[in-house]
Amino acid sequence: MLRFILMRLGKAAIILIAIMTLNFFLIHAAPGDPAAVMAGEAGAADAKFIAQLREQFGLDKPLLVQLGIYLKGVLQFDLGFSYRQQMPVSQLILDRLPATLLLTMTAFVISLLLGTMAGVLASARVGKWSDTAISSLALLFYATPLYWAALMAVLLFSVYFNWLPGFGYETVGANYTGLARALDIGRHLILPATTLGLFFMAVYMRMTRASMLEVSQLDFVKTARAKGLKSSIIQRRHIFRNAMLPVVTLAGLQAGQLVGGAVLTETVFAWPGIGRLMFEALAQRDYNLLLGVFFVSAAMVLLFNLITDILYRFVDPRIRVA
Amino acid sequence: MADFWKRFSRNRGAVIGIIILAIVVLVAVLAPLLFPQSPWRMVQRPFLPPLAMEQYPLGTDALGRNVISGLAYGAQVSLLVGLVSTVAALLIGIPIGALAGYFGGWVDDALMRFTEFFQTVPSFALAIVLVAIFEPSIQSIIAAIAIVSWPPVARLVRGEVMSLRSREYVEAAILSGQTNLTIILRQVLPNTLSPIIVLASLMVATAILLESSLSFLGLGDPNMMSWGYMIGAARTVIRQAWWLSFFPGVAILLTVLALNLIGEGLNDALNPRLARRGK
Amino acid sequence: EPVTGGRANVVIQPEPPSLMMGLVQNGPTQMVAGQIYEGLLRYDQKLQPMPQLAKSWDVSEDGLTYTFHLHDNVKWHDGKPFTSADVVFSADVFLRETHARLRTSLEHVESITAPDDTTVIFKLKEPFGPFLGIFEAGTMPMVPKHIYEGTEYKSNPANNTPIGTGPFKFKEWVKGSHILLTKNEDYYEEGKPYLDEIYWHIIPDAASRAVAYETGVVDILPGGSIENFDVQRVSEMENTCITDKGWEYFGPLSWMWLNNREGPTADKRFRQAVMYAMDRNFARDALWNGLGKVAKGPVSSSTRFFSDEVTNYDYDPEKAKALLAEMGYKGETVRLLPLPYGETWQRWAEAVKQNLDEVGINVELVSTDVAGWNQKLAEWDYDIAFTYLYQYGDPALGVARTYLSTNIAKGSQWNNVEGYDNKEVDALFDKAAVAVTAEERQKLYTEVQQKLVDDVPVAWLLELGFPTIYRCNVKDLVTTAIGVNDGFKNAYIEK
Amino acid sequence: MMDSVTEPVLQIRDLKIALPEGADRDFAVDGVSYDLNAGEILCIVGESGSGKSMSANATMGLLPELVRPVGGEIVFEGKDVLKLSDSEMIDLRGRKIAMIFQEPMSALNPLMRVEDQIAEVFEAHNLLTPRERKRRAVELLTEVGIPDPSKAARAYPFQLSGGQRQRVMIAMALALEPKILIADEPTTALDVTTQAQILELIRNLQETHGMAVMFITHDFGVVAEIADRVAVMQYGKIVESGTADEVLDNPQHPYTQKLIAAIPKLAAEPSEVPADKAPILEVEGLNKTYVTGGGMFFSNARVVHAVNEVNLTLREGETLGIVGESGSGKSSVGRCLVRLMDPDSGTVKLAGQDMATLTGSALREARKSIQMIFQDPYASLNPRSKVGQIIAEGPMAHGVSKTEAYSRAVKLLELVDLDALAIERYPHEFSGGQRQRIGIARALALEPRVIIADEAVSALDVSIQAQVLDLLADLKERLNLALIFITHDLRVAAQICDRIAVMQKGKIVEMGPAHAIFDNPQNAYTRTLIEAIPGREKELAAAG
Ligand SMILES: Nc1ncnc2c1ncn2[C@@H]1O[C@H](COP(=O)(O)OP(=O)(O)OP(=O)(O)O)[C@@H](O)[C@H]1O
Ligand SMILES: Nc1ncnc2c1ncn2[C@@H]1O[C@H](COP(=O)(O)OP(=O)(O)OP(=O)(O)O)[C@@H](O)[C@H]1O
Ligand SMILES: [Mg+2]
Ligand SMILES: [Mg+2]
Repeated sequence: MLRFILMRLGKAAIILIAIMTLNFFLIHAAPGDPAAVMAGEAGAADAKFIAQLREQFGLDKPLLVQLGIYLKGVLQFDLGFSYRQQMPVSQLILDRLPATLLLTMTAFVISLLLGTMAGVLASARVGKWSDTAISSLALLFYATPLYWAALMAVLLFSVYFNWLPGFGYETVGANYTGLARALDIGRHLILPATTLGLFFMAVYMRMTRASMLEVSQLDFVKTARAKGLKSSIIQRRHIFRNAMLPVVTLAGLQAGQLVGGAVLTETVFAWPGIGRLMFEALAQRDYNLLLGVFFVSAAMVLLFNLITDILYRFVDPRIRVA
Repeated sequence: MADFWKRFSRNRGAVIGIIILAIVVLVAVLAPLLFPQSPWRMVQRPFLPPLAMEQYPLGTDALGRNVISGLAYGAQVSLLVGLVSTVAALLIGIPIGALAGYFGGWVDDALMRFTEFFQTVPSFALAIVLVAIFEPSIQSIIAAIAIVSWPPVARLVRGEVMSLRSREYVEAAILSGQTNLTIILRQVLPNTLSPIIVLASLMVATAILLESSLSFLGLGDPNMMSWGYMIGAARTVIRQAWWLSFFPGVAILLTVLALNLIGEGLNDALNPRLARRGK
Repeated sequence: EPVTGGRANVVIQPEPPSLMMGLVQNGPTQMVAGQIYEGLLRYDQKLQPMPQLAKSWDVSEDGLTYTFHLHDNVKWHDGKPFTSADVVFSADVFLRETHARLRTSLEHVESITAPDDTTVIFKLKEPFGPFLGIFEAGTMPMVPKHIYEGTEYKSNPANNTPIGTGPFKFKEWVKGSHILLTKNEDYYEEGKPYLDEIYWHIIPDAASRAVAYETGVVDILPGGSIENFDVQRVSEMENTCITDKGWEYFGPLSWMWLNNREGPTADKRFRQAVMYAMDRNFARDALWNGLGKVAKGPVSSSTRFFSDEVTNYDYDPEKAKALLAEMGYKGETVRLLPLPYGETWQRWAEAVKQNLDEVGINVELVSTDVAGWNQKLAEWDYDIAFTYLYQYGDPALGVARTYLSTNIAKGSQWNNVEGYDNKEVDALFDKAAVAVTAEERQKLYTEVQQKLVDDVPVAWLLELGFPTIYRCNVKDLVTTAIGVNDGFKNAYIEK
Repeated sequence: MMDSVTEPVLQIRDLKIALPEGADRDFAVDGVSYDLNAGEILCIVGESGSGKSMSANATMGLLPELVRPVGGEIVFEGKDVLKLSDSEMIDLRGRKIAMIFQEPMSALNPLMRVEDQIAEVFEAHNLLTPRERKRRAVELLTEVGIPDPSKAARAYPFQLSGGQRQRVMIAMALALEPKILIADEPTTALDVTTQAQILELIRNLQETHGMAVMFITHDFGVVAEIADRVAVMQYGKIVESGTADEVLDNPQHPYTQKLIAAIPKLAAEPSEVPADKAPILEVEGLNKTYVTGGGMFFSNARVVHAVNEVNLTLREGETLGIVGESGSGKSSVGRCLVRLMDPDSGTVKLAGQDMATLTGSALREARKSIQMIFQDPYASLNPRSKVGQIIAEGPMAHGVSKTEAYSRAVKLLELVDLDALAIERYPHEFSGGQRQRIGIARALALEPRVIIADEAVSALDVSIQAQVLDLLADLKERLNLALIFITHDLRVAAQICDRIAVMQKGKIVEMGPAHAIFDNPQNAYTRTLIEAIPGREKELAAAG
């Protein structure tokens, strides 16, 4: 097992370097550069000034040399410096990462739990009205544009009812500590996490339902029934566990995308996360920062691929030995 | 085929989906006849509420443009984006998946690593980057959506092809002297069609949502009236003019819903195991 | 009577990249860091200089020597004393390297010297009319010599904990969330500031910012923080005041670059047709909520030496069509670049496109993000492009740069981007900059305004109004020509 | 044991089971009545789809969705099972009536250990403590004769062979000593030797536990081997029933007669081996080894020597049978011969030309003369191609014009007794036997000289199987084909082959004329194989 993990990590490192190289060229293909953007913001700049900035940022070197410098840094666990924000990229990312992870993990867990639960419920009552209701609701969640739902949620719960804070990570300036702070953050989390979770909840629900129905047709379920097991036990022990295999795959895929997957939600809810950081970095052509975010995101994806595989081995004995 | 339609039409949801989609398509096609004036034209005072004037049943927007005309023309763009990007994604994903699945070995390995790359950057983020690089225009948006949505196609096709590859009829085709290309095209791919069709119907829906999300972030084609654009533009005035985001929102919702229902209907109709049940 | 104590909650948009005002001078940086850093002078809303770090100043008869007398009890936020050496370092060394706008103005300066700890002398090469106008915090912020001298300015870690002399000190910055400034207890002006702390809330979505004000999370919405469409609704709320003052120094003027080099826009008649085709009153009312003024010409009405004795371009599509017919415009497509700064600008471009369509001009909108927009302008790759620029109170500082033929150069979008080349105009601007008396300057600037308005090198749109919205119990917030940017020095909250 | 005076433990009266709309007929089971007596084995026989499983499933209350009993009753212990409440039914299952299924591969939950799956039976009926359950599980596994039962208990299903899995199923069914055991084709998926073992096991257990067994099968050999009484089903009805001897020896109903007549006779006719004919296929030193699992550096890979130094010669017009139990490497040899798979070493000479060295178009050309008929008539035809296209594709790939290829296809269809109109239809519109004919027509389309038939009739019902075998024999005669006939069914081999090669673990252990192999097997393995043929003893007894 350990050897398996080490092998996979080694492979992942190589893939990561390839990915970063591709990303590097991708990002540099975009028009404009950070020097022009920064000069622009100063409200005045001549060509000489901009050239001076470029030199400072190392943008005057040939692209391949820049790539070499960047990759060398990455190999030494240095993601470079953001000249625009005047901070090391790693620090900028680490500052934002917790907020994003909190948001996306919460949404992830909510959607996974509620989605599979609803899916199981619907599959147990397939054809009945509760199945129709759950399925329709899921379809609705799936089809509603995320940002629209987000705006509506803010209007409803934040402005009209004033129940929940509509934006931000915590009550700024309240200086809560300990439990009070956790509760405060929790309140801020509700709206964004729910809106973000809706879509995936729908996806998990549908997948679970379909998978449960599929598995329930398999022969071993008939065997279980022939043993005289109660249908609740059959559902849980036989159908559910087997039906979860594809869901685990999907969940692994989603978990990997958690880092950058919440641009819209973070924007609407003023959530100080990585998604927004990435969007801003892109707008300002903050190359190092953008690459850094991509790096972290790619690393997350690869990590979660690995975790999924390990999990799979855990769930499915067939893979464990093969 | 007739059998298929019979099965399909047994699914009430799918029929509703088809009807909704037909209406949307009709509106999109007939938009220039229904509303001869450009949807960008400022025709009345801004923020005219719905039903206030007969000619403008859904009101006007922040510049006094006719909302219902925008919806009709928006249907064109949204459907165009949805369909073309899906077709493009299929055109990329199917060959890659088919080659990887059919030949296996290092071909498979290389193609799958390549596919993985597109999945390491979150798809929405990648779409944003691509649109920013190529500058927002209908072509670049379609391209970006296609580029971020083909990997699942490739994976699906690969899986299907791998399982079909060892089917006896494929081996029979090999023995009968057909070339690999013929076998892939004639024996293998046609049999992966049903899961692809089902996936495609969902991808059209996702593409419409993706375009609208891009538009929302200001990365839409400024010369094209789309539903996403309408919602994005209405965001800032959501408080004084609810109808500006409501109607396009509902339009997106209905279309996506319709495509989903159709997809599910196809899924059921094409699934032999489910075919026998349900009336 | 001013009340001591309390906290201000303010919206800041977008999040500033940095608070080190000597290095970064974009809008949000100036607004937050304007409370931390100070210049030698401030300006009232008539653009008259007021003391700041300099308690008084003299100008020699010939207009070549400016002597500033500094307060003697000023301390940096880290406790080190502020002296004339800091002024010389800031102006002559630091900002000459980092401050793009100031370094152009400083080209008129022969030398900067400090005869003693509280005196600084600027010697000019030749008279420069607007010289007294370059000493506010955003234009010439004082930076601490003891921290920056001999270091790599851009990557100095101290940039993250800015040290200034201003009424507020930097306390914390949670990226993406908020910035906290606290009262400078050792401030050199007795009793000031009144507030204990300022929270700057970072909220990226405009609608959410309005919600933040409505739900009482923030009390102050500086100009431009919420979409114009929301201004009326929000300003009608209880206990809410609104002012469009505090932008006099900037005099933001919007216009469309018209590429004078090639295409239909190279023809003066086409450019005039564009002016007639646009319904600028509609744009102001529908898009800017009725705030701001339709621009007369290149000089904003709040800027010195403004003149309205120029040709009027009222909305007149017929005249536009006639001009187009006369020049023989055959419907070539022109590319229009909107300003990528939010919804209002996007809508405005759509409205203009529609206006132009109606007189028969074929317009294609070309969408870009900020970086692409910068690049396209710097490379002159456009036909028509929206922009707005500040005037800094004096045509020599903020107007001439756009029209001087000597300022035509690729690679920057802050010069003569349109490629307008008129030697007469050049000469008038040059003379006016070095003329000593105000009357003389007025005469020259009036003439140049008339010439420019006839030639339409760019299509002027509106003098923009960026209203500040705040709870009425916040007092004395906007008292100077730069408004909120240095407003918290005097502001207090009535209980 | 054959005293039929015992009380019936289960009485089925006028059972009627309705199928959902759109099924091939209205009633899966239509007015069926029979009794199951204590301590007897009742075999239900009949071809596929005749409703055998349905009546069994109804007894367990395990009918598929939408399939409903609409009439009659099933009386067990004085109560009508069809009217039991859900909880009564659950109580009945496993404890009073137990069931085992056909497919040992999929009938066990792949994610659960064997012992847990057995323990579940006790759990379902709230018996024993968890520890005792595990202990009983091991005891049961011992009883059904699994080697190393305590290890097998800890195993997951995929770690067991098919026969072992079926034993686990049986252990599970026996756990609570039920009164009735229903076995739905429990040996169909197993190879002969394993099948014989399982049948013996069931027989023994039935005797020791005194259960009544309802045994469903379509194989009359199995019936002969195990049955006390027999009921024959056709189209949802019982057409004949009686003791095993009555039905097998003296069938009354024409359908039964037809079925029994279709059973291939075990004795091989001594056929004249055409020794003078030239060899068309010569195989020498063929080897193939599979390595599965194991990445680059780690985990121990599974190595299977599937083909081990195989030598063969096939003459024109000759039929060579390859027999052997499952996994002995029969298919692997076949696939190496047509180069669907590359052998590791050895030569395959087709009419003197070495196939192994060919690639690309030369290989395609050479393959024209060696074609294959596949096992599964469902999987071997592309469901999306019309029959005409399926047959014409091959010639067209070799440059025959479309019209020519299609007219040839029509002729071939006639040759295999199908209507010319069939070219316009899709495979799913044909029955299994007809599809197998289409497969044969396809193989003939390229006018091959050698045909390899890999289990070409194994998936067919006996009656259809007989038709196809006849057809093959006829075609072989008419077209002077050489045939390699791969099968695990020795009866079939006996009927059609001139010579037979017996394979075990990748090696040919014995090869010779068919009658010689059957009458006088030299090799010990061959002997076990022949002894394992179900119904053999009875047949011998009848013959002798
Ligand atoms: N799940 C189902 N839904 C609807 N019809 C079914 C279902 N399963 C079987 N049938 C139909 O019921 C009839 C009897 O099927 P049954 O399974 O009892 O046949 P069988 O004799 O066991 O055949 P086999 O030997 O192939 O197992 C057939 O016509 C079949 O098509
Ligand atoms: N593709 C493969 N990869 C790995 N092992 C294989 C492969 N195909 C067959 N085997 C193994 O090789 C051995 C011989 O297989 P083969 O299919 O030739 O047997 P067979 O005699 O045809 O059996 P059956 O009667 O079940 O069809 C078996 O142990 C099998 O598990
Ligand atoms: Mg059956
Ligand atoms: Mg085989």
